[in-house]
Amino acid sequence: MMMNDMAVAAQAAASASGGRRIGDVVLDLQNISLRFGGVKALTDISFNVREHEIRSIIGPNGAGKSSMLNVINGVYHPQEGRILFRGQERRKMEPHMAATQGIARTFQNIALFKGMSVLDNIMTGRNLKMKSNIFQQALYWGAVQKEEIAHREKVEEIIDFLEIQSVRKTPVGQLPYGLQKRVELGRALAAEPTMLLLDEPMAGMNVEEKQDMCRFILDVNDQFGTTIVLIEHDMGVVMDISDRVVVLDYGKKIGDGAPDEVRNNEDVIRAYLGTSH
Amino acid sequence: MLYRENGQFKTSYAADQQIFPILQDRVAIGALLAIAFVIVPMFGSEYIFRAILIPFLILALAALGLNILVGYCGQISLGTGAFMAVGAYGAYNFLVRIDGMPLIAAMLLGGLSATVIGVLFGIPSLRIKGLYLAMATLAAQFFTDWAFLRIGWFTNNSTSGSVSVAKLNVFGLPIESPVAKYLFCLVVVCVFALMAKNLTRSAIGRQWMAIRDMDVAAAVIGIRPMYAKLTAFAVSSFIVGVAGVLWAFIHLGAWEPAAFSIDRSFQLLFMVIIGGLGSIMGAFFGAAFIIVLPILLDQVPQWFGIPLSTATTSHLVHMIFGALIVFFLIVEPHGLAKLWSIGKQKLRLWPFPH
Amino acid sequence: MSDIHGQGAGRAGPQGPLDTFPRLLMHHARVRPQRPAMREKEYGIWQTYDWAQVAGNVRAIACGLAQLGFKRGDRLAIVGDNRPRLYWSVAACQCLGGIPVMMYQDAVAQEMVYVLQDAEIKFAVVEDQEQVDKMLEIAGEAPLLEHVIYDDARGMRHYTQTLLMGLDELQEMGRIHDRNQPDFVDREIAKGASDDISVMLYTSGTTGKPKGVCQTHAAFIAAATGAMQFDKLTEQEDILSYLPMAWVGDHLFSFAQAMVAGFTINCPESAETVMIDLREIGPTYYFAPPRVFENLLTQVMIRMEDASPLKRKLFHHFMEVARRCGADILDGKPVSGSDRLQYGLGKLLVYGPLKNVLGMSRIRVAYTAGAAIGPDLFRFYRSIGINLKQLYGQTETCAYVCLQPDGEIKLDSVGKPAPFVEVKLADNGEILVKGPMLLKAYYKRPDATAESINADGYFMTGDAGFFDEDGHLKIIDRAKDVGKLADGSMFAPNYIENKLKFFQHIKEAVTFGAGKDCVTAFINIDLEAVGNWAERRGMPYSGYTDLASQAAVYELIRDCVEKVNADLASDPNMGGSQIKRFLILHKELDADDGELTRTRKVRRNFIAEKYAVLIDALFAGKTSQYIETQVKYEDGRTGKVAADLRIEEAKTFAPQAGRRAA
Amino acid sequence: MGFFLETLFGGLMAGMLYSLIALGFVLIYKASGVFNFAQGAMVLFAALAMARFAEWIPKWLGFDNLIVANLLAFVAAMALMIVLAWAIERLCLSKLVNQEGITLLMATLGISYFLDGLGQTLFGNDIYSINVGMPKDPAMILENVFEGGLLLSKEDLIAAIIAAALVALLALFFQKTATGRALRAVADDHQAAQSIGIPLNRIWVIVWSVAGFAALVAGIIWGSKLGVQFSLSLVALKALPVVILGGLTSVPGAIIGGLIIGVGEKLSEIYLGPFFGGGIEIWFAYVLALAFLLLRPQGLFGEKIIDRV
Repeated sequence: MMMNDMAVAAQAAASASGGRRIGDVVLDLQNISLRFGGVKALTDISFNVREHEIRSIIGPNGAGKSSMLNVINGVYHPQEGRILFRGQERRKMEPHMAATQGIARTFQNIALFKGMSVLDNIMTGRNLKMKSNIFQQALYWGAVQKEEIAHREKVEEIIDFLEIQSVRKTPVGQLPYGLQKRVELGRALAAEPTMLLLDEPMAGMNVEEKQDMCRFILDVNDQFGTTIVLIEHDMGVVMDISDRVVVLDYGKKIGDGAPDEVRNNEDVIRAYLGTSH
Repeated sequence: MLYRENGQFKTSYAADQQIFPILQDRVAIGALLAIAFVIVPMFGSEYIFRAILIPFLILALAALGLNILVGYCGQISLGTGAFMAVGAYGAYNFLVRIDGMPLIAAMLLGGLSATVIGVLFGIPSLRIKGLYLAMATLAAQFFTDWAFLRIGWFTNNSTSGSVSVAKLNVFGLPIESPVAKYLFCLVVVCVFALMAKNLTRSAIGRQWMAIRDMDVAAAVIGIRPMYAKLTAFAVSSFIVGVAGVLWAFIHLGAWEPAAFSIDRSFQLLFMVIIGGLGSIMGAFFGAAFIIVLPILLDQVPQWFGIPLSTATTSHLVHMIFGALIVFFLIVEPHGLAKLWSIGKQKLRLWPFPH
Repeated sequence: MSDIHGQGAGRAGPQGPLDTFPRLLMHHARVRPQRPAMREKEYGIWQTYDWAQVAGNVRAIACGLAQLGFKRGDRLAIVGDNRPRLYWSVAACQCLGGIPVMMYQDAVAQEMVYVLQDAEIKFAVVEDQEQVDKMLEIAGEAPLLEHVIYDDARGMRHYTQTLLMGLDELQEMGRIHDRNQPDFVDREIAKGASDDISVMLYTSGTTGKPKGVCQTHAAFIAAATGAMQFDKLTEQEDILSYLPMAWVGDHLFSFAQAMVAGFTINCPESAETVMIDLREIGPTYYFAPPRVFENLLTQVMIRMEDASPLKRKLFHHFMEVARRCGADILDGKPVSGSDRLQYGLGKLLVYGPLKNVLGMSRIRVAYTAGAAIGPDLFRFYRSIGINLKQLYGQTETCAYVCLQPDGEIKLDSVGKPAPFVEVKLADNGEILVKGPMLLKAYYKRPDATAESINADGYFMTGDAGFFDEDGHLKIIDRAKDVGKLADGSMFAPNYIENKLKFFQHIKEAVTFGAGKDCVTAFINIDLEAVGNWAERRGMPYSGYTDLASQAAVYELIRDCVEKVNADLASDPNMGGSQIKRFLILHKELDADDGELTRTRKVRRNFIAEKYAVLIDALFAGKTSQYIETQVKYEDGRTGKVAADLRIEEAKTFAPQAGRRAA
Repeated sequence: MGFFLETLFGGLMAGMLYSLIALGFVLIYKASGVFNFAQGAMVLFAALAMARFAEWIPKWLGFDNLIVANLLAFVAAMALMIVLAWAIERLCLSKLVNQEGITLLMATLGISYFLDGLGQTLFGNDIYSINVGMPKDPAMILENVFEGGLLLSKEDLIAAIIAAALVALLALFFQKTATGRALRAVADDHQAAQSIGIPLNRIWVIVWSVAGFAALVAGIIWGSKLGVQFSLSLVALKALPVVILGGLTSVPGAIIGGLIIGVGEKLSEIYLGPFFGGGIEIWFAYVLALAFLLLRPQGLFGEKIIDRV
């Protein structure tokens, strides 16, 4: 019976992985520096991410948070520093390679495919798992249709998980902002990532939408054991749900640790008081 | 208004994902095909076939191919005429150089030749975007214009690149009469339209659209831009190439490179814009519009007793096309197809406005 | 009763008489195993379960329950939205000879305590985390509760309470058990008897605590069989189940009738998608309280307001045509050729598409009940060709007393006594009914049972009414509510309130006057309809309280009140009870504040007590009155609403003297 | 050697004209992000207007003086180009603000078609001549350096000089005047420019007018040389590779690119053409630009494009 596949799978995953049990370092960033022409976006930043944890990156606007995510998933290439993912040092990195390694992400300014429906957007997230070739697809026979249906089933589970059933066939452009953010999370989840990078998933949301999004993030982390790297402005949310927090300011790391440590770090307090944030 | 959708619920994904999920649409498309395959051949006049239906079908096919590149994958091309020419001359060479080459095989090989050239000129799209890419495709246009005019080998050393084919047949059936030509084109167009639709609703179609809508996000979820773009170029130029074969072999019979000039490229681009970017249906709308408008402009003033010279008509056509392009880009970038789907949505919701 | 029993549920299968629901279920699984029994919109498509699958699942759940220690006669609480697995649980419980107790899923935890205690519930099957939380919250107050089984495991990972179990797990357990003892369920089913209690439904009760109405298999099967014969229902029907499972109407239509006739139940995806799902399924058989029909019509009218002038004109023109001849055409009465032609055109241009958008294209029979339906509203649906009919019944009578026969539709009657049912009127006008569908008893309330069934075996409905010349029953009001004004003229508050509520701008009304010298009324405006009306006039307002206090709104409502007065004046029985003064309440009456029942009936006495100061002011002839009221918000917080309410007079008319009704 | 230099000079002169047209592209692209495919149609339109006004104005006003006629025709044609610029801004561009580059490109294709049709409807579709008194006879120079000297067309020489002057003028306009600075500000950041009070719409009208002016001059030069006819609008297609080569946003790039293309085209035709069967002029520029594009996508002098995510 399919209606509880996801839940059953989740239970299985939980008993295997131990759910929220935080594991070893999976991503290790060492002395990362990134420049655009003469502008220094990141300077000598090191931190790591452990398996299954929720790791937040905070900092004032322009601190280099988004650049950090872009470095992690290969959109930007830092001029200096080493990145180790699951113990392997990365050399040449393209964004789609990050995806094949199980890293998915959402964007600060929603980057959905505007011309497609919610369903198709999330289906696109599964493209790496689709194996049929272009000739089979042109005929749309047998195997291709079966494949489409198999992936549709997975996507429907995500739609159910994110409670967006009523809009599944709506073009994403017509959705309100909060729902678009959810769809984007859905697209990232469709890839069944082991690490999820979320760039301000709650920006511009009202309290209720934020609560929903928090619940989804925690559920993802909890049920699928997904490691989450999160950028978020809402300090309440960050302190509530993060295991560890790293603080950036002007492209430099000024704090790193558990939420309570960071909250009491003087540099951090200064950075936050010093800006109009 | 005509829709009765109650009870048309889907109990399987296969039913939900079919091309026309609504019964009334299936009936309509069935009726349309019946008319096209049965009624029209019974009653159409030679003029209708030669001047309207055959060019309409072939240009619709070319526009379909172009739409895959421009409308679905978001890569511009100003060299569609070149890819048609490659198809046409490619097929011609296969036909005259290999004895007993069947027409359909020649046609597909022509399409493949266009694919090769299309991918070649599509390679720059990996590094360059938009305007710059338009340049690359223009280069293809000018290069092939020149090559077929000047390189004798392509045209079997005929003067001024003019060549001709005759006595075409498919499986022993002669493709000589207008009706036969029409039916042949119709079958080819239907098959390609179906395959194009299948591609656009499968994984590859979603990859194209993802690249079109937001290429960085597409890459981040694991879509290889190179694969997506080059397949779009390949599929697009294959279809365009086949259309070129039809245009040359079936419609013209004898042709020279000028039949595939830059004007043809622009004309096809206009069809796609007016018909609707990113829509299979749009290609047909666009082609119909561009075929029918000049004929109307030619005929209608005569009915009212206003004589217009051929030149004036052609200038008017230019102006109207130009104005319409701008109009559609401003008001409805998804063209006639979008207007059609809005109309359909209205019918489904009738009598409510929304 | 036995002869009726013979008629009603006399069908027999090869395995014996089909006189209990489990036997019916197994019968369908044998004779039509491949027919769809249930569909549920889930994961984007209509997941379909045929009768064989349903029977298999029911067996599994039954076995699982039995393994947990569920015994014959135990009560099983069912809490949740209309989900297939909850219906299966009902059937599974019946297989074991248990009694499913249907509970309203939108009740707050504290309201559930009473039912859990009253019915001494040990087992509960609930829909999801939300309901589990409620159960856990009150588990201390209901110490008998041993097992809470949840359908949807979403969010349940970290619940470690020992009384919790997933329905999946239960079913899995049951399946193994069923495999090991394949005749266990059949033996249990064979033990069942038709006069066993098949279900307990709680009456919301306008006064006092809710009572558990115990209905037998025979009662519901008789009601369902009668209705099936009456409307010629077949296994081909589709019905959309979206009304609360705890409501007798849903139990009759979605459970009992489907079990008897073998048709298909369709469960919507979620509360937000009901309209979409309705459109997709296009039920052939449909049941809804008047409120639903009313909301639909309001939406139709509001959406049409935005249409282009041409479309609007077309719409109104053809609606006029429909009003003129639509109902007659539906009833098969003679209609002039030109009207017929116009109606045909209208069907193509307006009615057909409209029904399509509403999801009503395929409806063969639709019923409404539970409250009086406005004549305009009723006529609207019939005139566009929807065979909407009224029925009359109570929880105690399986919602089955009177039905309107096809072709004999009257706007203000509830039809003729249904098959197997006997109806008579007491001297005071109270409606008394007898038949196989009567309740067996109120649970643990012999006093109440004795009070409601008289010595001759008639159930006293508590409603007052009369038969018209064609033998159709007309309902006036609750018998106990029918009172007299000081001058002795008859005062039927519900009757007047219903007339008021038929206006789209009025959502609720409460009238007072028993023993007084005139009639007065509280009005609740309909925020959506009046809000829309105000927006079209460019009147700004900040919310319900503000809108309700505006002079223009008072004018609007006064107009409605005066129309009702004119209507009353023309009725010889009611002419004396016209409304003299009224006010518009500063807040909406709300079930959360105890002012309405969960089925949204007015709790007259509670309101009279709570707003005594307003009533005094109305009868004292004051022009305004200050009031402060506590309200409960959706999130459970409380707050205060205060306002200085205006009291206005309405014009009354001279009552028509003359003919008295029979 | 003499032949080589002749070819070289011929190429440089043609290149100067390419530069002129390319400058029109660059101006508009810098200020509004529009890749103006209609530049060629504008050249045709302006040349048609010039040719026919020079013919009509003496008739309307009843005089017969070539210089006055040309002067008046020039003024009238320029006025028409300004009206055109205004109409394009008002009816088309202002409604496509913030659209993607491709959309704008396709819009200018539409404009181009429209102008082709309009120009020929208004002014006729025959071949017309523009006679601004350019000397038609060739000139021999450097006779004492080479044997046989260099044979140059005076017309080309004058045209090149005019074009060079104009290019210099426009470059100055861009670098030194207030309007020019405003233009550059707009080019850098539309919103920022608007927020400091630069009226975007007016800037665009000015830019399109200036581009119209460049088109008019190019039209006159080309028209007097080859006659005014439809093929004139294709000349602009030749200028496209120039812009790509030089970089879309660079004025010096347009100038140098024009010269490179002009020279490359002529030299390749002479020295490479025979190997390919001749006529390679029409695609050589494109292939050159394309090859260049792959190596340096932003062009010779263009700014590097960074995709911000």
